Amino acid sequence: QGGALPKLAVKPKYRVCFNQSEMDNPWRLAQTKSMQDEAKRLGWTLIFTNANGSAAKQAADVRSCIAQRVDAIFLTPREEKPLTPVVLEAKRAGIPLFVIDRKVDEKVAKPGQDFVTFIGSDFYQEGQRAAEWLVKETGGKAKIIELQGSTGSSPAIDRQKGFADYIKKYPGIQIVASQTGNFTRDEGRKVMEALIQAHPEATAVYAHNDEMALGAITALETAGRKPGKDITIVSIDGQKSALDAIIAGKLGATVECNPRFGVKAFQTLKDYAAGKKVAARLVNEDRFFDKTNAKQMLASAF
Amino acid sequence: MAVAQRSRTSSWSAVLKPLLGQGALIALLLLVAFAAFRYEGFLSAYNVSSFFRYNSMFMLIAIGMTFVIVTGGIDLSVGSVAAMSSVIAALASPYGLLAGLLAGALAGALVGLINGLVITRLRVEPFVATLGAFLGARGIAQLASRQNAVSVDQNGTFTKLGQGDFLGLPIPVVLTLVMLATGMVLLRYTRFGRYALSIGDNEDAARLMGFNVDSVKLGVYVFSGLLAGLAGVILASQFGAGQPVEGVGWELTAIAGVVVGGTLLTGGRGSLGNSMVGVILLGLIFNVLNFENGKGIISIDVFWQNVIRGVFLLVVVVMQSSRLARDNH
Amino acid sequence: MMVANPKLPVQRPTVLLTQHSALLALLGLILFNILTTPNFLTLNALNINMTQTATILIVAVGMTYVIATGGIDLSVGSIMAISGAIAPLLFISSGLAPTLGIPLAVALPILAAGLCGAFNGLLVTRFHIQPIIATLVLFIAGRGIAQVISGGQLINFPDERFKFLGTSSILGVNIQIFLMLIIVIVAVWVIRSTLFGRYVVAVGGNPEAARLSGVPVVRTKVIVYTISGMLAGLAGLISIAVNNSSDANLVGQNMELDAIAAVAVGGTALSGGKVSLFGTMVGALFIQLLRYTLLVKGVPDSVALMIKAAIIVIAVALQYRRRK
Amino acid sequence: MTEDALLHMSGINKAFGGVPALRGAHLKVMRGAVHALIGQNGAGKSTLLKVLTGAYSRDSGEILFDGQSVDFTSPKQSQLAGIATIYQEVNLVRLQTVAENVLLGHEPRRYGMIDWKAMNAQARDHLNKIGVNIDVTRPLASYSIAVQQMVAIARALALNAKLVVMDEPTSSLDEREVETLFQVINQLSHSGVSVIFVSHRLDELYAACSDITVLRDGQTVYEGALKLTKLQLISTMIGRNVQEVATQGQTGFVRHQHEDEVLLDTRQMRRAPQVQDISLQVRRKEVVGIAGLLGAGRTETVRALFGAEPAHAGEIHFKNRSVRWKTPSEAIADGIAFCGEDRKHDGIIPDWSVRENLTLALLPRLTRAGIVNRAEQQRVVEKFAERLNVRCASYDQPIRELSGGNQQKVLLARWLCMRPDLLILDEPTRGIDVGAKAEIQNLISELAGDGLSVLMISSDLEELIEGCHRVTVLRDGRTVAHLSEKELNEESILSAMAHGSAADPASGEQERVLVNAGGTTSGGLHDGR
Ligand SMILES: Nc1ncnc2c1ncn2[C@@H]1O[C@H](COP(=O)(O)OP(=O)(O)OP(=O)(O)O)[C@@H](O)[C@H]1O
Ligand SMILES: Nc1ncnc2c1ncn2[C@@H]1O[C@H](COP(=O)(O)OP(=O)(O)OP(=O)(O)O)[C@@H](O)[C@H]1O
Ligand SMILES: O[C@@H]1[C@@H](O)[C@H](O)OC[C@H]1O
Ligand SMILES: [Mg+2]
Ligand SMILES: [Mg+2]
Repeated sequence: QGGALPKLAVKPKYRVCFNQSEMDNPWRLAQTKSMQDEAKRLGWTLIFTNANGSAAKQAADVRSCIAQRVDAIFLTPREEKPLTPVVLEAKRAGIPLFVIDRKVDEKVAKPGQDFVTFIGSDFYQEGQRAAEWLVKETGGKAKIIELQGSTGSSPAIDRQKGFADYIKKYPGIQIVASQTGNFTRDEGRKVMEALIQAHPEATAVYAHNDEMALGAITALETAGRKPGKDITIVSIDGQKSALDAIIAGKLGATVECNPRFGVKAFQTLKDYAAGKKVAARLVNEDRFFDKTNAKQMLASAF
Repeated sequence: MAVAQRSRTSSWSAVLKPLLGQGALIALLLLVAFAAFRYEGFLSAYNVSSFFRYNSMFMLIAIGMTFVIVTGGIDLSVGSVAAMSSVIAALASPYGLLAGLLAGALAGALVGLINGLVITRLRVEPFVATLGAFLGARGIAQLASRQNAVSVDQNGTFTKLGQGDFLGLPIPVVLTLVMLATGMVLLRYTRFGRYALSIGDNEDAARLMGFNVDSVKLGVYVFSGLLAGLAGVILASQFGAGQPVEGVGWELTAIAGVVVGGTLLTGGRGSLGNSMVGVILLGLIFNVLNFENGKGIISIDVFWQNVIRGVFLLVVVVMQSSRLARDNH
Repeated sequence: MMVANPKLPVQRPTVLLTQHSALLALLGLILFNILTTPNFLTLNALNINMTQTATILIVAVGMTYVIATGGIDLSVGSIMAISGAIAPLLFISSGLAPTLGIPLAVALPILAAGLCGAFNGLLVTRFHIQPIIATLVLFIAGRGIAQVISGGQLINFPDERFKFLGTSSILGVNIQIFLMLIIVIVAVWVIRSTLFGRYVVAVGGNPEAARLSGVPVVRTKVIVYTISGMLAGLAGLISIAVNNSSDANLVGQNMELDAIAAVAVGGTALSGGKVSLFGTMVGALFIQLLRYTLLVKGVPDSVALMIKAAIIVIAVALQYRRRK
Repeated sequence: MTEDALLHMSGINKAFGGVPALRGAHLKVMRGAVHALIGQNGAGKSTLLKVLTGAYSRDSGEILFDGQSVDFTSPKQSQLAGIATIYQEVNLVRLQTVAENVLLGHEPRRYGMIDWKAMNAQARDHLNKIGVNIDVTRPLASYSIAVQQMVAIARALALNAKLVVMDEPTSSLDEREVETLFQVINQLSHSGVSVIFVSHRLDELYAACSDITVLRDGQTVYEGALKLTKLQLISTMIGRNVQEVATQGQTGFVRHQHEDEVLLDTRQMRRAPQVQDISLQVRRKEVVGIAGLLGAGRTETVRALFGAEPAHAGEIHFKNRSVRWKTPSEAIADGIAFCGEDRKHDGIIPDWSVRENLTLALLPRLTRAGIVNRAEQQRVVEKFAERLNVRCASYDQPIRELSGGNQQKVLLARWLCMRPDLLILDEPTRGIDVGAKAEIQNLISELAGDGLSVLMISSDLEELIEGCHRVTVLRDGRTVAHLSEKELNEESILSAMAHGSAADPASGEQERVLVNAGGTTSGGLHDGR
């Protein structure tokens, strides 16, 4: 699509949209809170919409923001492809748009060209970092149960792929079972209860997020296993309760996926309005938590 | 239908009858008037057309759902079917607009056919039969898409279906209007429609009157599946992707829309026009909430939004039901 | 005149067989697992399957009552979330002594859940709103209410005292299983032997006939929805106790579908007037074991959905065959 | 003669779950004949007819129709072959308009679309032919059972069938409608159409039918020309000798002396629009009848009394107390029982057993501390089911499997076992065979002797005249006459029903009773306003 990015005037206060995809896990709650807190601090008007897990609804929400002629839109897309058309629509309507956390289809809508920038983590890399730690921790020998995120969501897809690609080189590492736990603690627990029953030989767990890992810990303990001792667990997100579990010696490690976008996102908007050069991709520098640093980092985790 | 038997309409209520049972319409008009007055840009061409572009999917589904409900049945599978059809349409989209359209719609109709067969041949209650399809179609959607959204052909004509205009109207809206008109004619002027109503009213009687009850039911579920399939086609085309995980809860939206419009779930009665009013009303509350947030005055707390939606539904159905009750006494 | 001879034992194969078809399916699934699933015949496997059934079954018992009156309750999941959101307020943030806080944290949420159910019942009876829509109101708003109560935050329980509802055991039997069995037994007895139970079924069988025969239709329905609410409330407490955390956004999600499926597979007609609580129990166990089986067999989600669909439909279809 | 037979059913067997309902039954109907089919409740009449129309499949036997061996597997097929059927329970679609009910399945169409105008016109025509003049664009549910029955008849006639099957078409009709119907049947028969006619009102048969088939216990026990006397018919039907039957008399009523104490007293009771101004009294041990034309508001009156649709105004005194029951349970608690006219809709709980249906209203009294006493329940059931000769395979049988008449007996038993002070009956003996009818009437008399008061709506004038101490006549929702025992005869009731002066003449303006005799002889009775 042709044309330059829409301009944004310098103003003391802006009216901006934040189009959230769903509000059903701690990660999303933290993300929303961070956006709201920053808007409040700056005194801007933040129009918050919640798509309740529907990409189509989220697109409709973006459109209702366009209809209100807001100054800018922050979109944290539920899915890549379905949200791409409205990104282009915002551009046509002359409203600068920022994509955060998950991506849109960058073959169709290009950052720095069709929307201002992408700010977020690299899910594929998260999967790789988890794998890297697990390989090291287990000395290259592990039978893994994988708890996947919500079927079809991009973090689930990328985290699975990143992990799988990394362990290919290690024949001693194999995944014995892989099922979805829908990113939730309850399902993570239930699925683990069943899987550990059928696969008592498992020596490690890879969970696509902390919530499922925490559920798995409960399940393993009920089954008489000792998480952290006879079974190694790694996950992603880096939330406080996960760090607590690391400190308690139950969780091995977690890759940070920081949901606190507020400061960074709003600063980027100001930079953009001021005419500063904004990179097309702003990849978060995420930390890595294990027993060596969990205690120190606890306060700063979300 | 305890009330129906004893209902005897006096001349007084005969005059008021056209107004009764229109709680939803009244609520809709009030809401639109309120929003138009309060929010800038609410009645802008952009907002109106994008509202209908999106809600046309629910309107399509509600047309089919009305038919199903009129027979005393229910179709829980529509959301999954729309997702499944969006994937199939996306997969077929490289072969052109028509291919995508037909593939999606027919896939939906096929699930409808299976629903109908399970209900009429195996005598499984509609609730359970379509609950099966609700799970099964989701499985097919995930299988066909390999659990990931499927891009539609970006260069072809398929995206026009969801994103283009025809005679100044969004194409999804045109399609919806065509299906609505078809549905209205079917319901009022064809045997199929009249039989559908009769079956919902008294299935035994319909059988004894010599109708082929099973084929009418079959037709109704095929129609519902077809429309859900069409909604899936619009979904794929409008958002550029087949979406295996979309459509969650759409069945409840459609059912609620139909009921808010004043149709009884016990069957035998139903109005497509009212169902459209119901669906639009339920969709509008989201739009209005978004605009209200934009006022920045009482920025509605995230979680209160669900409460407000529920209360809104409550108010509308109470309005509607007290009118219906009055109508029946 | 050929008058009935009530002493003659008459074949009434209907009741037994409808229950048998679900039971046969369950037994078949158990056999399949015994033959093919390693470690299936362990106490642990039994424990897992029973505890995972507990919340579904407890909710499904209430659902069976509601369905018996010709209604349906979509709000159970949200009510679970509400009760799950209230409990931690009482034993964590209220500052009450645990001896008081914990019992209150059990009693008050269930009471609140009962109120939610009564509200449903009121909509259905006084406002003549069709059950599916009446309960859709709380299905939507209820989760919002739970979120408002908890501020939407996932609440982790610092102490483990509330865990007793999830993991403690009485005479070696997990408390969930214990509760579940007691509830089923009481529910069966109530339906079979009490006036209220008979009224529940009469209301579903022919509401107008029941009303004209002096059955307090309104009261019966309100009580039934209240019971369904309270049982959902209890299930909500169990659910948060097991996870040692409460997440208003997720507790009880999709519970209505599981519960309704259990009722339907168990042979209770969704049109009301016929009940089989034993069937509901079999149905709930069957659905749980099916899920377990598909999980441990590593069946991918997509295929698992299709298998589940087929099996539920077939199980219900078989009942019809046998009924004919 | 066989070549003249339009229908020949032979050796028909049909069992329900192992219990035989038909055992080698046969039925032969000549062309142009009006053929009576009779038998006690549960003899198998409806089953035989449903086997014929394909609503039920038969276990064995042969059916020849119009010279061909047929095997209809659905009502649709028999309809296409030229058999039009009015089933015992009015089987129409209540929410659709009257016009649709008449013509569904053969609607007039233009360009493939239903032509509503033509449909309404045609339906009006068909109804006019049987003397019914009502608004055909209104939903069927807004009319009483009787009107609905007329609509069902119009529907059957509209089908232009070779054979019209009528399973108790007259059970809800009053005499004038019956008369009109007979005229229509006559015309049909003249034009070569055959009619099968089921009725428990034996007198009717003589007026309408030429041939007769008698069923007993699923077997054909008599067939031939209708030359038997009524007594002979009854004895064939119930399988006892004529003397035995003769001693039973016509109706089973015995009039006991009533007391003077007024039990129920209503003054100017009103519930618009059907109940305008009702004042009536019932004394202890008295049997009071309510008469009125179709739509006079009899049903609405008793329902208002009972609290089913409570009265809006007026006074009701019961046992010298002023009462206003707002729900049936309040009325029941005070000692009232009410057995309604629409058994399917507000009587039976279809899936429940005979036992449970019978004791439904009594349940609270069978309950101690919330728990139902089953032994006591069983005793009550045995006593009353035997008393009323309920015919069923067992008391655990679902009531929907019973014949219509037996269902009615169970419902009566439901109320009789309550031992109420006042029993309200709306068409209590509708669809009940002569033998059972006498038994029921007997029972009513006996209970009245024991102290029960009865308020009884009946379209059967004979029943009113023989059974009641007094008859209150309603018209347009008002009480227009109270006829004492001495004044009770057919003429006085009929004339009060039709001409009785309503207190407020303005009420005549209301478009109410729209059923008229459509130019037939008795039309005068209907334009009393
Ligand atoms: N669907 C059914 N299931 C089981 N038994 C049935 C069913 N229908 C009828 N029967 C039994 O068959 C017998 C004949 O019933 P049917 O209805 O034919 O009697 P009928 O002669 O029409 O009586 P009525 O005069 O009371 O209408 C009865 O004993 C009845 O209980
Ligand atoms: N406007 C009207 N036009 C035609 N019929 C009417 C009208 N209003 C009432 N009716 C008829 O009059 C009847 C009055 O009620 P009700 O049933 O109490 O009469 P009823 O005397 O008990 O007659 P039935 O013998 O049908 O029981 C209604 O059933 C209805 O069919
Ligand atoms: O783990 C997170 C997941 O819970 C959320 O839904 O999406 C972003 C992820 O990083
Ligand atoms: Mg019969
Ligand atoms: Mg009447």
